[in-house]
Amino acid sequence: MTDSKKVIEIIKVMAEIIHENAQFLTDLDAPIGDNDHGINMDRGFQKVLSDLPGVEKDDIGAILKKAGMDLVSTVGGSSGPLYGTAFMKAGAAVAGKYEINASDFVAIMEAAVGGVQLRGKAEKGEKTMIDAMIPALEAIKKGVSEGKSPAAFLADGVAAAKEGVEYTKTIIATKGRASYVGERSIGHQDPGATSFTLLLESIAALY
Amino acid sequence: MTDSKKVIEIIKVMAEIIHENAQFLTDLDAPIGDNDHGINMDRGFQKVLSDLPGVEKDDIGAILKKAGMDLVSTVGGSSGPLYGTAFMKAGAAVAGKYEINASDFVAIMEAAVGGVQLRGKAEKGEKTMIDAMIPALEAIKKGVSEGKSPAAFLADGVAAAKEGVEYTKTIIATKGRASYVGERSIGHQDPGATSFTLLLESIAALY
Amino acid sequence: MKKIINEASQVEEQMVEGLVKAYPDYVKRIPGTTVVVRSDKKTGKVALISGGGSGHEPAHAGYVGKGMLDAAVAGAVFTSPTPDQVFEGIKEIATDQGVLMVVKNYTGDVMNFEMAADMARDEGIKVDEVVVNDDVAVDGSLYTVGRRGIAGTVFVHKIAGAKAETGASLEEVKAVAEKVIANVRSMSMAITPCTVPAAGKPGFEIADDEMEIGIGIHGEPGTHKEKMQKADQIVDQLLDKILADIDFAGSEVAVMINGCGATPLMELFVVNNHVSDVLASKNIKVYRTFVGEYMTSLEMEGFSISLLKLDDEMKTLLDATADTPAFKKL
Amino acid sequence: MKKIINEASQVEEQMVEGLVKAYPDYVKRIPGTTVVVRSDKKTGKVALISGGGSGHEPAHAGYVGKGMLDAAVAGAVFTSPTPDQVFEGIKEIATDQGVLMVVKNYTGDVMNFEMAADMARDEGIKVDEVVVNDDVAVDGSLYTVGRRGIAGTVFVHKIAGAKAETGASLEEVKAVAEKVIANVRSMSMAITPCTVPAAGKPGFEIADDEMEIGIGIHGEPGTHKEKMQKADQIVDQLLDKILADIDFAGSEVAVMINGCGATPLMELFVVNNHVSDVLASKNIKVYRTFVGEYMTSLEMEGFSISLLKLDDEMKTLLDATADTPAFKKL
Ligand SMILES: Nc1ncnc2c1ncn2[C@@H]1O[C@H](COP(=O)(O)OP(=O)(O)O)[C@@H](O)[C@H]1O
Ligand SMILES: Nc1ncnc2c1ncn2[C@@H]1O[C@H](COP(=O)(O)OP(=O)(O)O)[C@@H](O)[C@H]1O
Ligand SMILES: [Mg+2]
Ligand SMILES: [Mg+2]
Ligand SMILES: [Mg+2]
Ligand SMILES: [Mg+2]
Repeated sequence: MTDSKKVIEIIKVMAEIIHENAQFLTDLDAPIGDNDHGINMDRGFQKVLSDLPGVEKDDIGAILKKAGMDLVSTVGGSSGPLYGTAFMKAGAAVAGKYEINASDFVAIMEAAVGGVQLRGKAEKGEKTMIDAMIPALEAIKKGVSEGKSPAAFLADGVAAAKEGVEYTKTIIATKGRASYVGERSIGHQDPGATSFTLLLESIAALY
Repeated sequence: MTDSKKVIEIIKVMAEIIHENAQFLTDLDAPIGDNDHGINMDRGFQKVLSDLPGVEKDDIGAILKKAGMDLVSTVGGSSGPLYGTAFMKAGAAVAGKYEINASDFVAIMEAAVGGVQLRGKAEKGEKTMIDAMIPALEAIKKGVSEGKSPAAFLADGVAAAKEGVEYTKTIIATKGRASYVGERSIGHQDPGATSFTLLLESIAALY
Repeated sequence: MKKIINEASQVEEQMVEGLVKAYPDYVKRIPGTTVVVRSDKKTGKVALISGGGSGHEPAHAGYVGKGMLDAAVAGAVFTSPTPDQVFEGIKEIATDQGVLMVVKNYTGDVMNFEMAADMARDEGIKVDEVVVNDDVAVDGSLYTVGRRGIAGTVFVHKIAGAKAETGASLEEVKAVAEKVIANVRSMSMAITPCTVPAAGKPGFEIADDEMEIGIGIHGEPGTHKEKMQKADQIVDQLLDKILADIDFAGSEVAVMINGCGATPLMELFVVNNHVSDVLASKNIKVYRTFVGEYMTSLEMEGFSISLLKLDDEMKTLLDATADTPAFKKL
Repeated sequence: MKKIINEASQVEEQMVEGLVKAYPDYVKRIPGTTVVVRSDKKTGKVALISGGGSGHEPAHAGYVGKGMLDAAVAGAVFTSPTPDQVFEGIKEIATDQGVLMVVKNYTGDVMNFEMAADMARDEGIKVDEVVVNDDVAVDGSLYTVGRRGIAGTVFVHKIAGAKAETGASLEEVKAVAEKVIANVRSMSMAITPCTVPAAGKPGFEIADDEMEIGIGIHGEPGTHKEKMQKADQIVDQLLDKILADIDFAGSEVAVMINGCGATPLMELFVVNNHVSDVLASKNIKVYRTFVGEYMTSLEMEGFSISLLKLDDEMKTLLDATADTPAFKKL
């Protein structure tokens, strides 16, 4: 499905899409958070981008791990440790591999979601990125098990993530900063769920 | 021309007119001063007003002196010592008198202007209350020397004071707070010259 | 956005530089980091580290010095610092007695500091932490993330810092820090929002006759909006919530009236006037009062009230000598 | 006008009350006045009194205490106090060594303080005065009222206060105060106006892309408006004026970066970062730096830079112990 080179390409697209949406993500964070999610993510992915030349020859596991470490050390806030851990765990899941297939991709996604839950202890329904990640993971798993093409199962994943984002509008946050505004969080979509969806779209864009 | 009772009445009118014009005087002080002249004057004349019952039986000199002391102890800023001294010196000029005539009134005005100049060291043309006071004093003196009625020479005084106020619009301040804004003071009338004119109008209103 | 800055992207860097250049006798920067440490490392005591996003000045770097913190780590504006930065700070200040991290209870802060602690433990450094959660605006029982840490954190710095200075063990310093945390409660309000430089627009909008009650310290909206009220009524509302959370009656307290950044000191004193009267009327004795800017949110206009219920140990430690750029006690 | 106050007419009263209730161990109020004095009268030394309008908090009451002022007199907001109030203060603190008045150079302040001095002299009290005029925005030669007194006044309080504490004579304390005045220069700018509570509207209007240069401390407009610039350029402009007024090259200076009331401390540090660099480049050695709110104008957003050229005596006195609510030196 994917080699190291393509992973590098995907990460470039991620950085680009996050950069383009930085203001949008920050604006989403204003009413229910602290007005910085896009700024944080953009800072992180710019660092990841600038470090790509150094890992171009590495295996996919190493590339993802480096991205995770960069995110941990530049994003800060909640999303830094969460996305950072997600990428690092994803890297560990495919350590040493220069080429991955669909079931490796499922392993990556499972490791990423597991990493976020390990750090953040959020379940579905708490209005976090988890509400986009878990549905996306399930849709991708289903698609892969049905033998769908990467383009098809990634599209399923994106659709599920987007539904997850919509769902976050309907619920009260009980994790993260949005929990502080209580009922006022209803009607607003979660910035982290949104950024996750953008990242997944970045992958899908290359299939 | 005037007995103690009438002086009391005049001071009441002064307090009323200053109160009505407090916002106006403060607004005049904003562009070239510190946005407080009306507040200061109003605070002072309200105190003078509240102390009038205690001096009703006194001579005119004592009434004016008490007003001056009240102004000194409540107005603050520049106008407090200036108007306070003006009233105190005016009181000294007619000490012991229960009834004053036109030439006493001239003495009162001369003492008041002298008091302001003693304290503030301003000459004509420095954009202060002096620019209304000196023309008014001269007009009143002239009127009295021509044997005009109080109503007539007071009207002359008011007209001259108003011209003085107009004149302050055309000059750069070299005394008081307005001097700090330099050229920017041009086009604005002096708050203190304006309040003096209102006080003189308060006297004229009762003749 | 009108701010006295250069590029928005340089603001954290230039702030840290401006601070260490102002107070070289107190603090220095670990080169290549946003970590500020005491200019003379103090050994033979537990070392204290705290931090958080920038934009809360003088917190936290202003509290580095004798009797308070050994290091402060600054993240981007309102964004918790990253683990590697915290780790650099821990390494620099670590003593044989160990390191105590004073963390404010935010998901991001807790995760980043704990990751740093893991890194330090891997290198054999003894690290422990306390998590400050003094803000009664957000109820700990309803929302699983619990109460936030706000201005009351400064009392933890002061008292735990004084305890560490006595040469107490990590366990003892941690215990007194936790005692402060258990006994301090705060609540905030604001009448204007603030603007993260890199975001370029305010965190919330608010009408000319409205205020936000229960705000945090990151420019985020509060628990609810209300019609603007007089200072005394606002104080009553905040104090009601604080006093409902712990029973302060009959005890001695330290009071902090903290300005959020743009509040005139005059208004903070007007606030303290009523706070003082209300406490007296409820038989709560004020032992010490602190009025000023201790934990700000950029140019937000508003204030928080913190009450710390004191015992003899905390009184002694609160009164102990402290000499830092932003908090001094003779 | 959105302010955290009760009635606008009560704001000065409640501010003074809130302050003395916050710091009873430092200060008390002379009943029936707006005069704040040291809670324990210090005899055997020259007594220092200062004051001015309210709205400059922590000036001046925040500087009453050991090593600085013995009394501070607060007028209405931005309005010089009246002679009777100043007189009450003088009477209360007067010692055999005499009283020094530290007056800022405004027509109103000078007249009111001098009237008070006359009243005190009539009662046989030895009183002298110094008039602070550090503001280079307004040129002393062009306008006969001379330069204004602004944040540099705090250096006069500190250094003359320390001198008085040594038991020096009135002549000696006055001499060192005048030395400070001769060697201190300041300049301010603002990006927002402020609103006198009783006036209800701001002292000037300013566009979103403009700043006022050369403002005073009473919310009055400055010498001119300009397009908003970056912090470093603003610093260059203010420093140019200050450095043109006295030759500081080769000397040691104390620096004060003073916030006008609503300026985030973060921005003041960004300012200090460049001030520090410029001074270094001009061979001016920074001996001490003070960054914070020392002489404010309600909720105005802006800052002033003050430079004081030091000699050995001033250095020693600047570093002497001070213990007041708003200025402490260990
Ligand atoms: N415990 C958690 N588990 C999973 N995701 C979380 C958790 N807490 C916060 N998040 C995510 O982090 C996002 C906010 O990220 P960001 O704004 O960068 O951090 P901060 O809240 O520290 O400012 C939220 O929108 C949410 O999706
Ligand atoms: N030296 C002076 N001589 C005469 N009048 C003066 C002098 N200085 C100021 N004034 C008057 O005082 C007025 C300002 O009064 P006010 O606003 O109450 O005091 P302040 O300037 O202290 O705020 C000015 O408009 C001017 O007329
Ligand atoms: Mg955020
Ligand atoms: Mg005025
Ligand atoms: Mg954040
Ligand atoms: Mg005034």
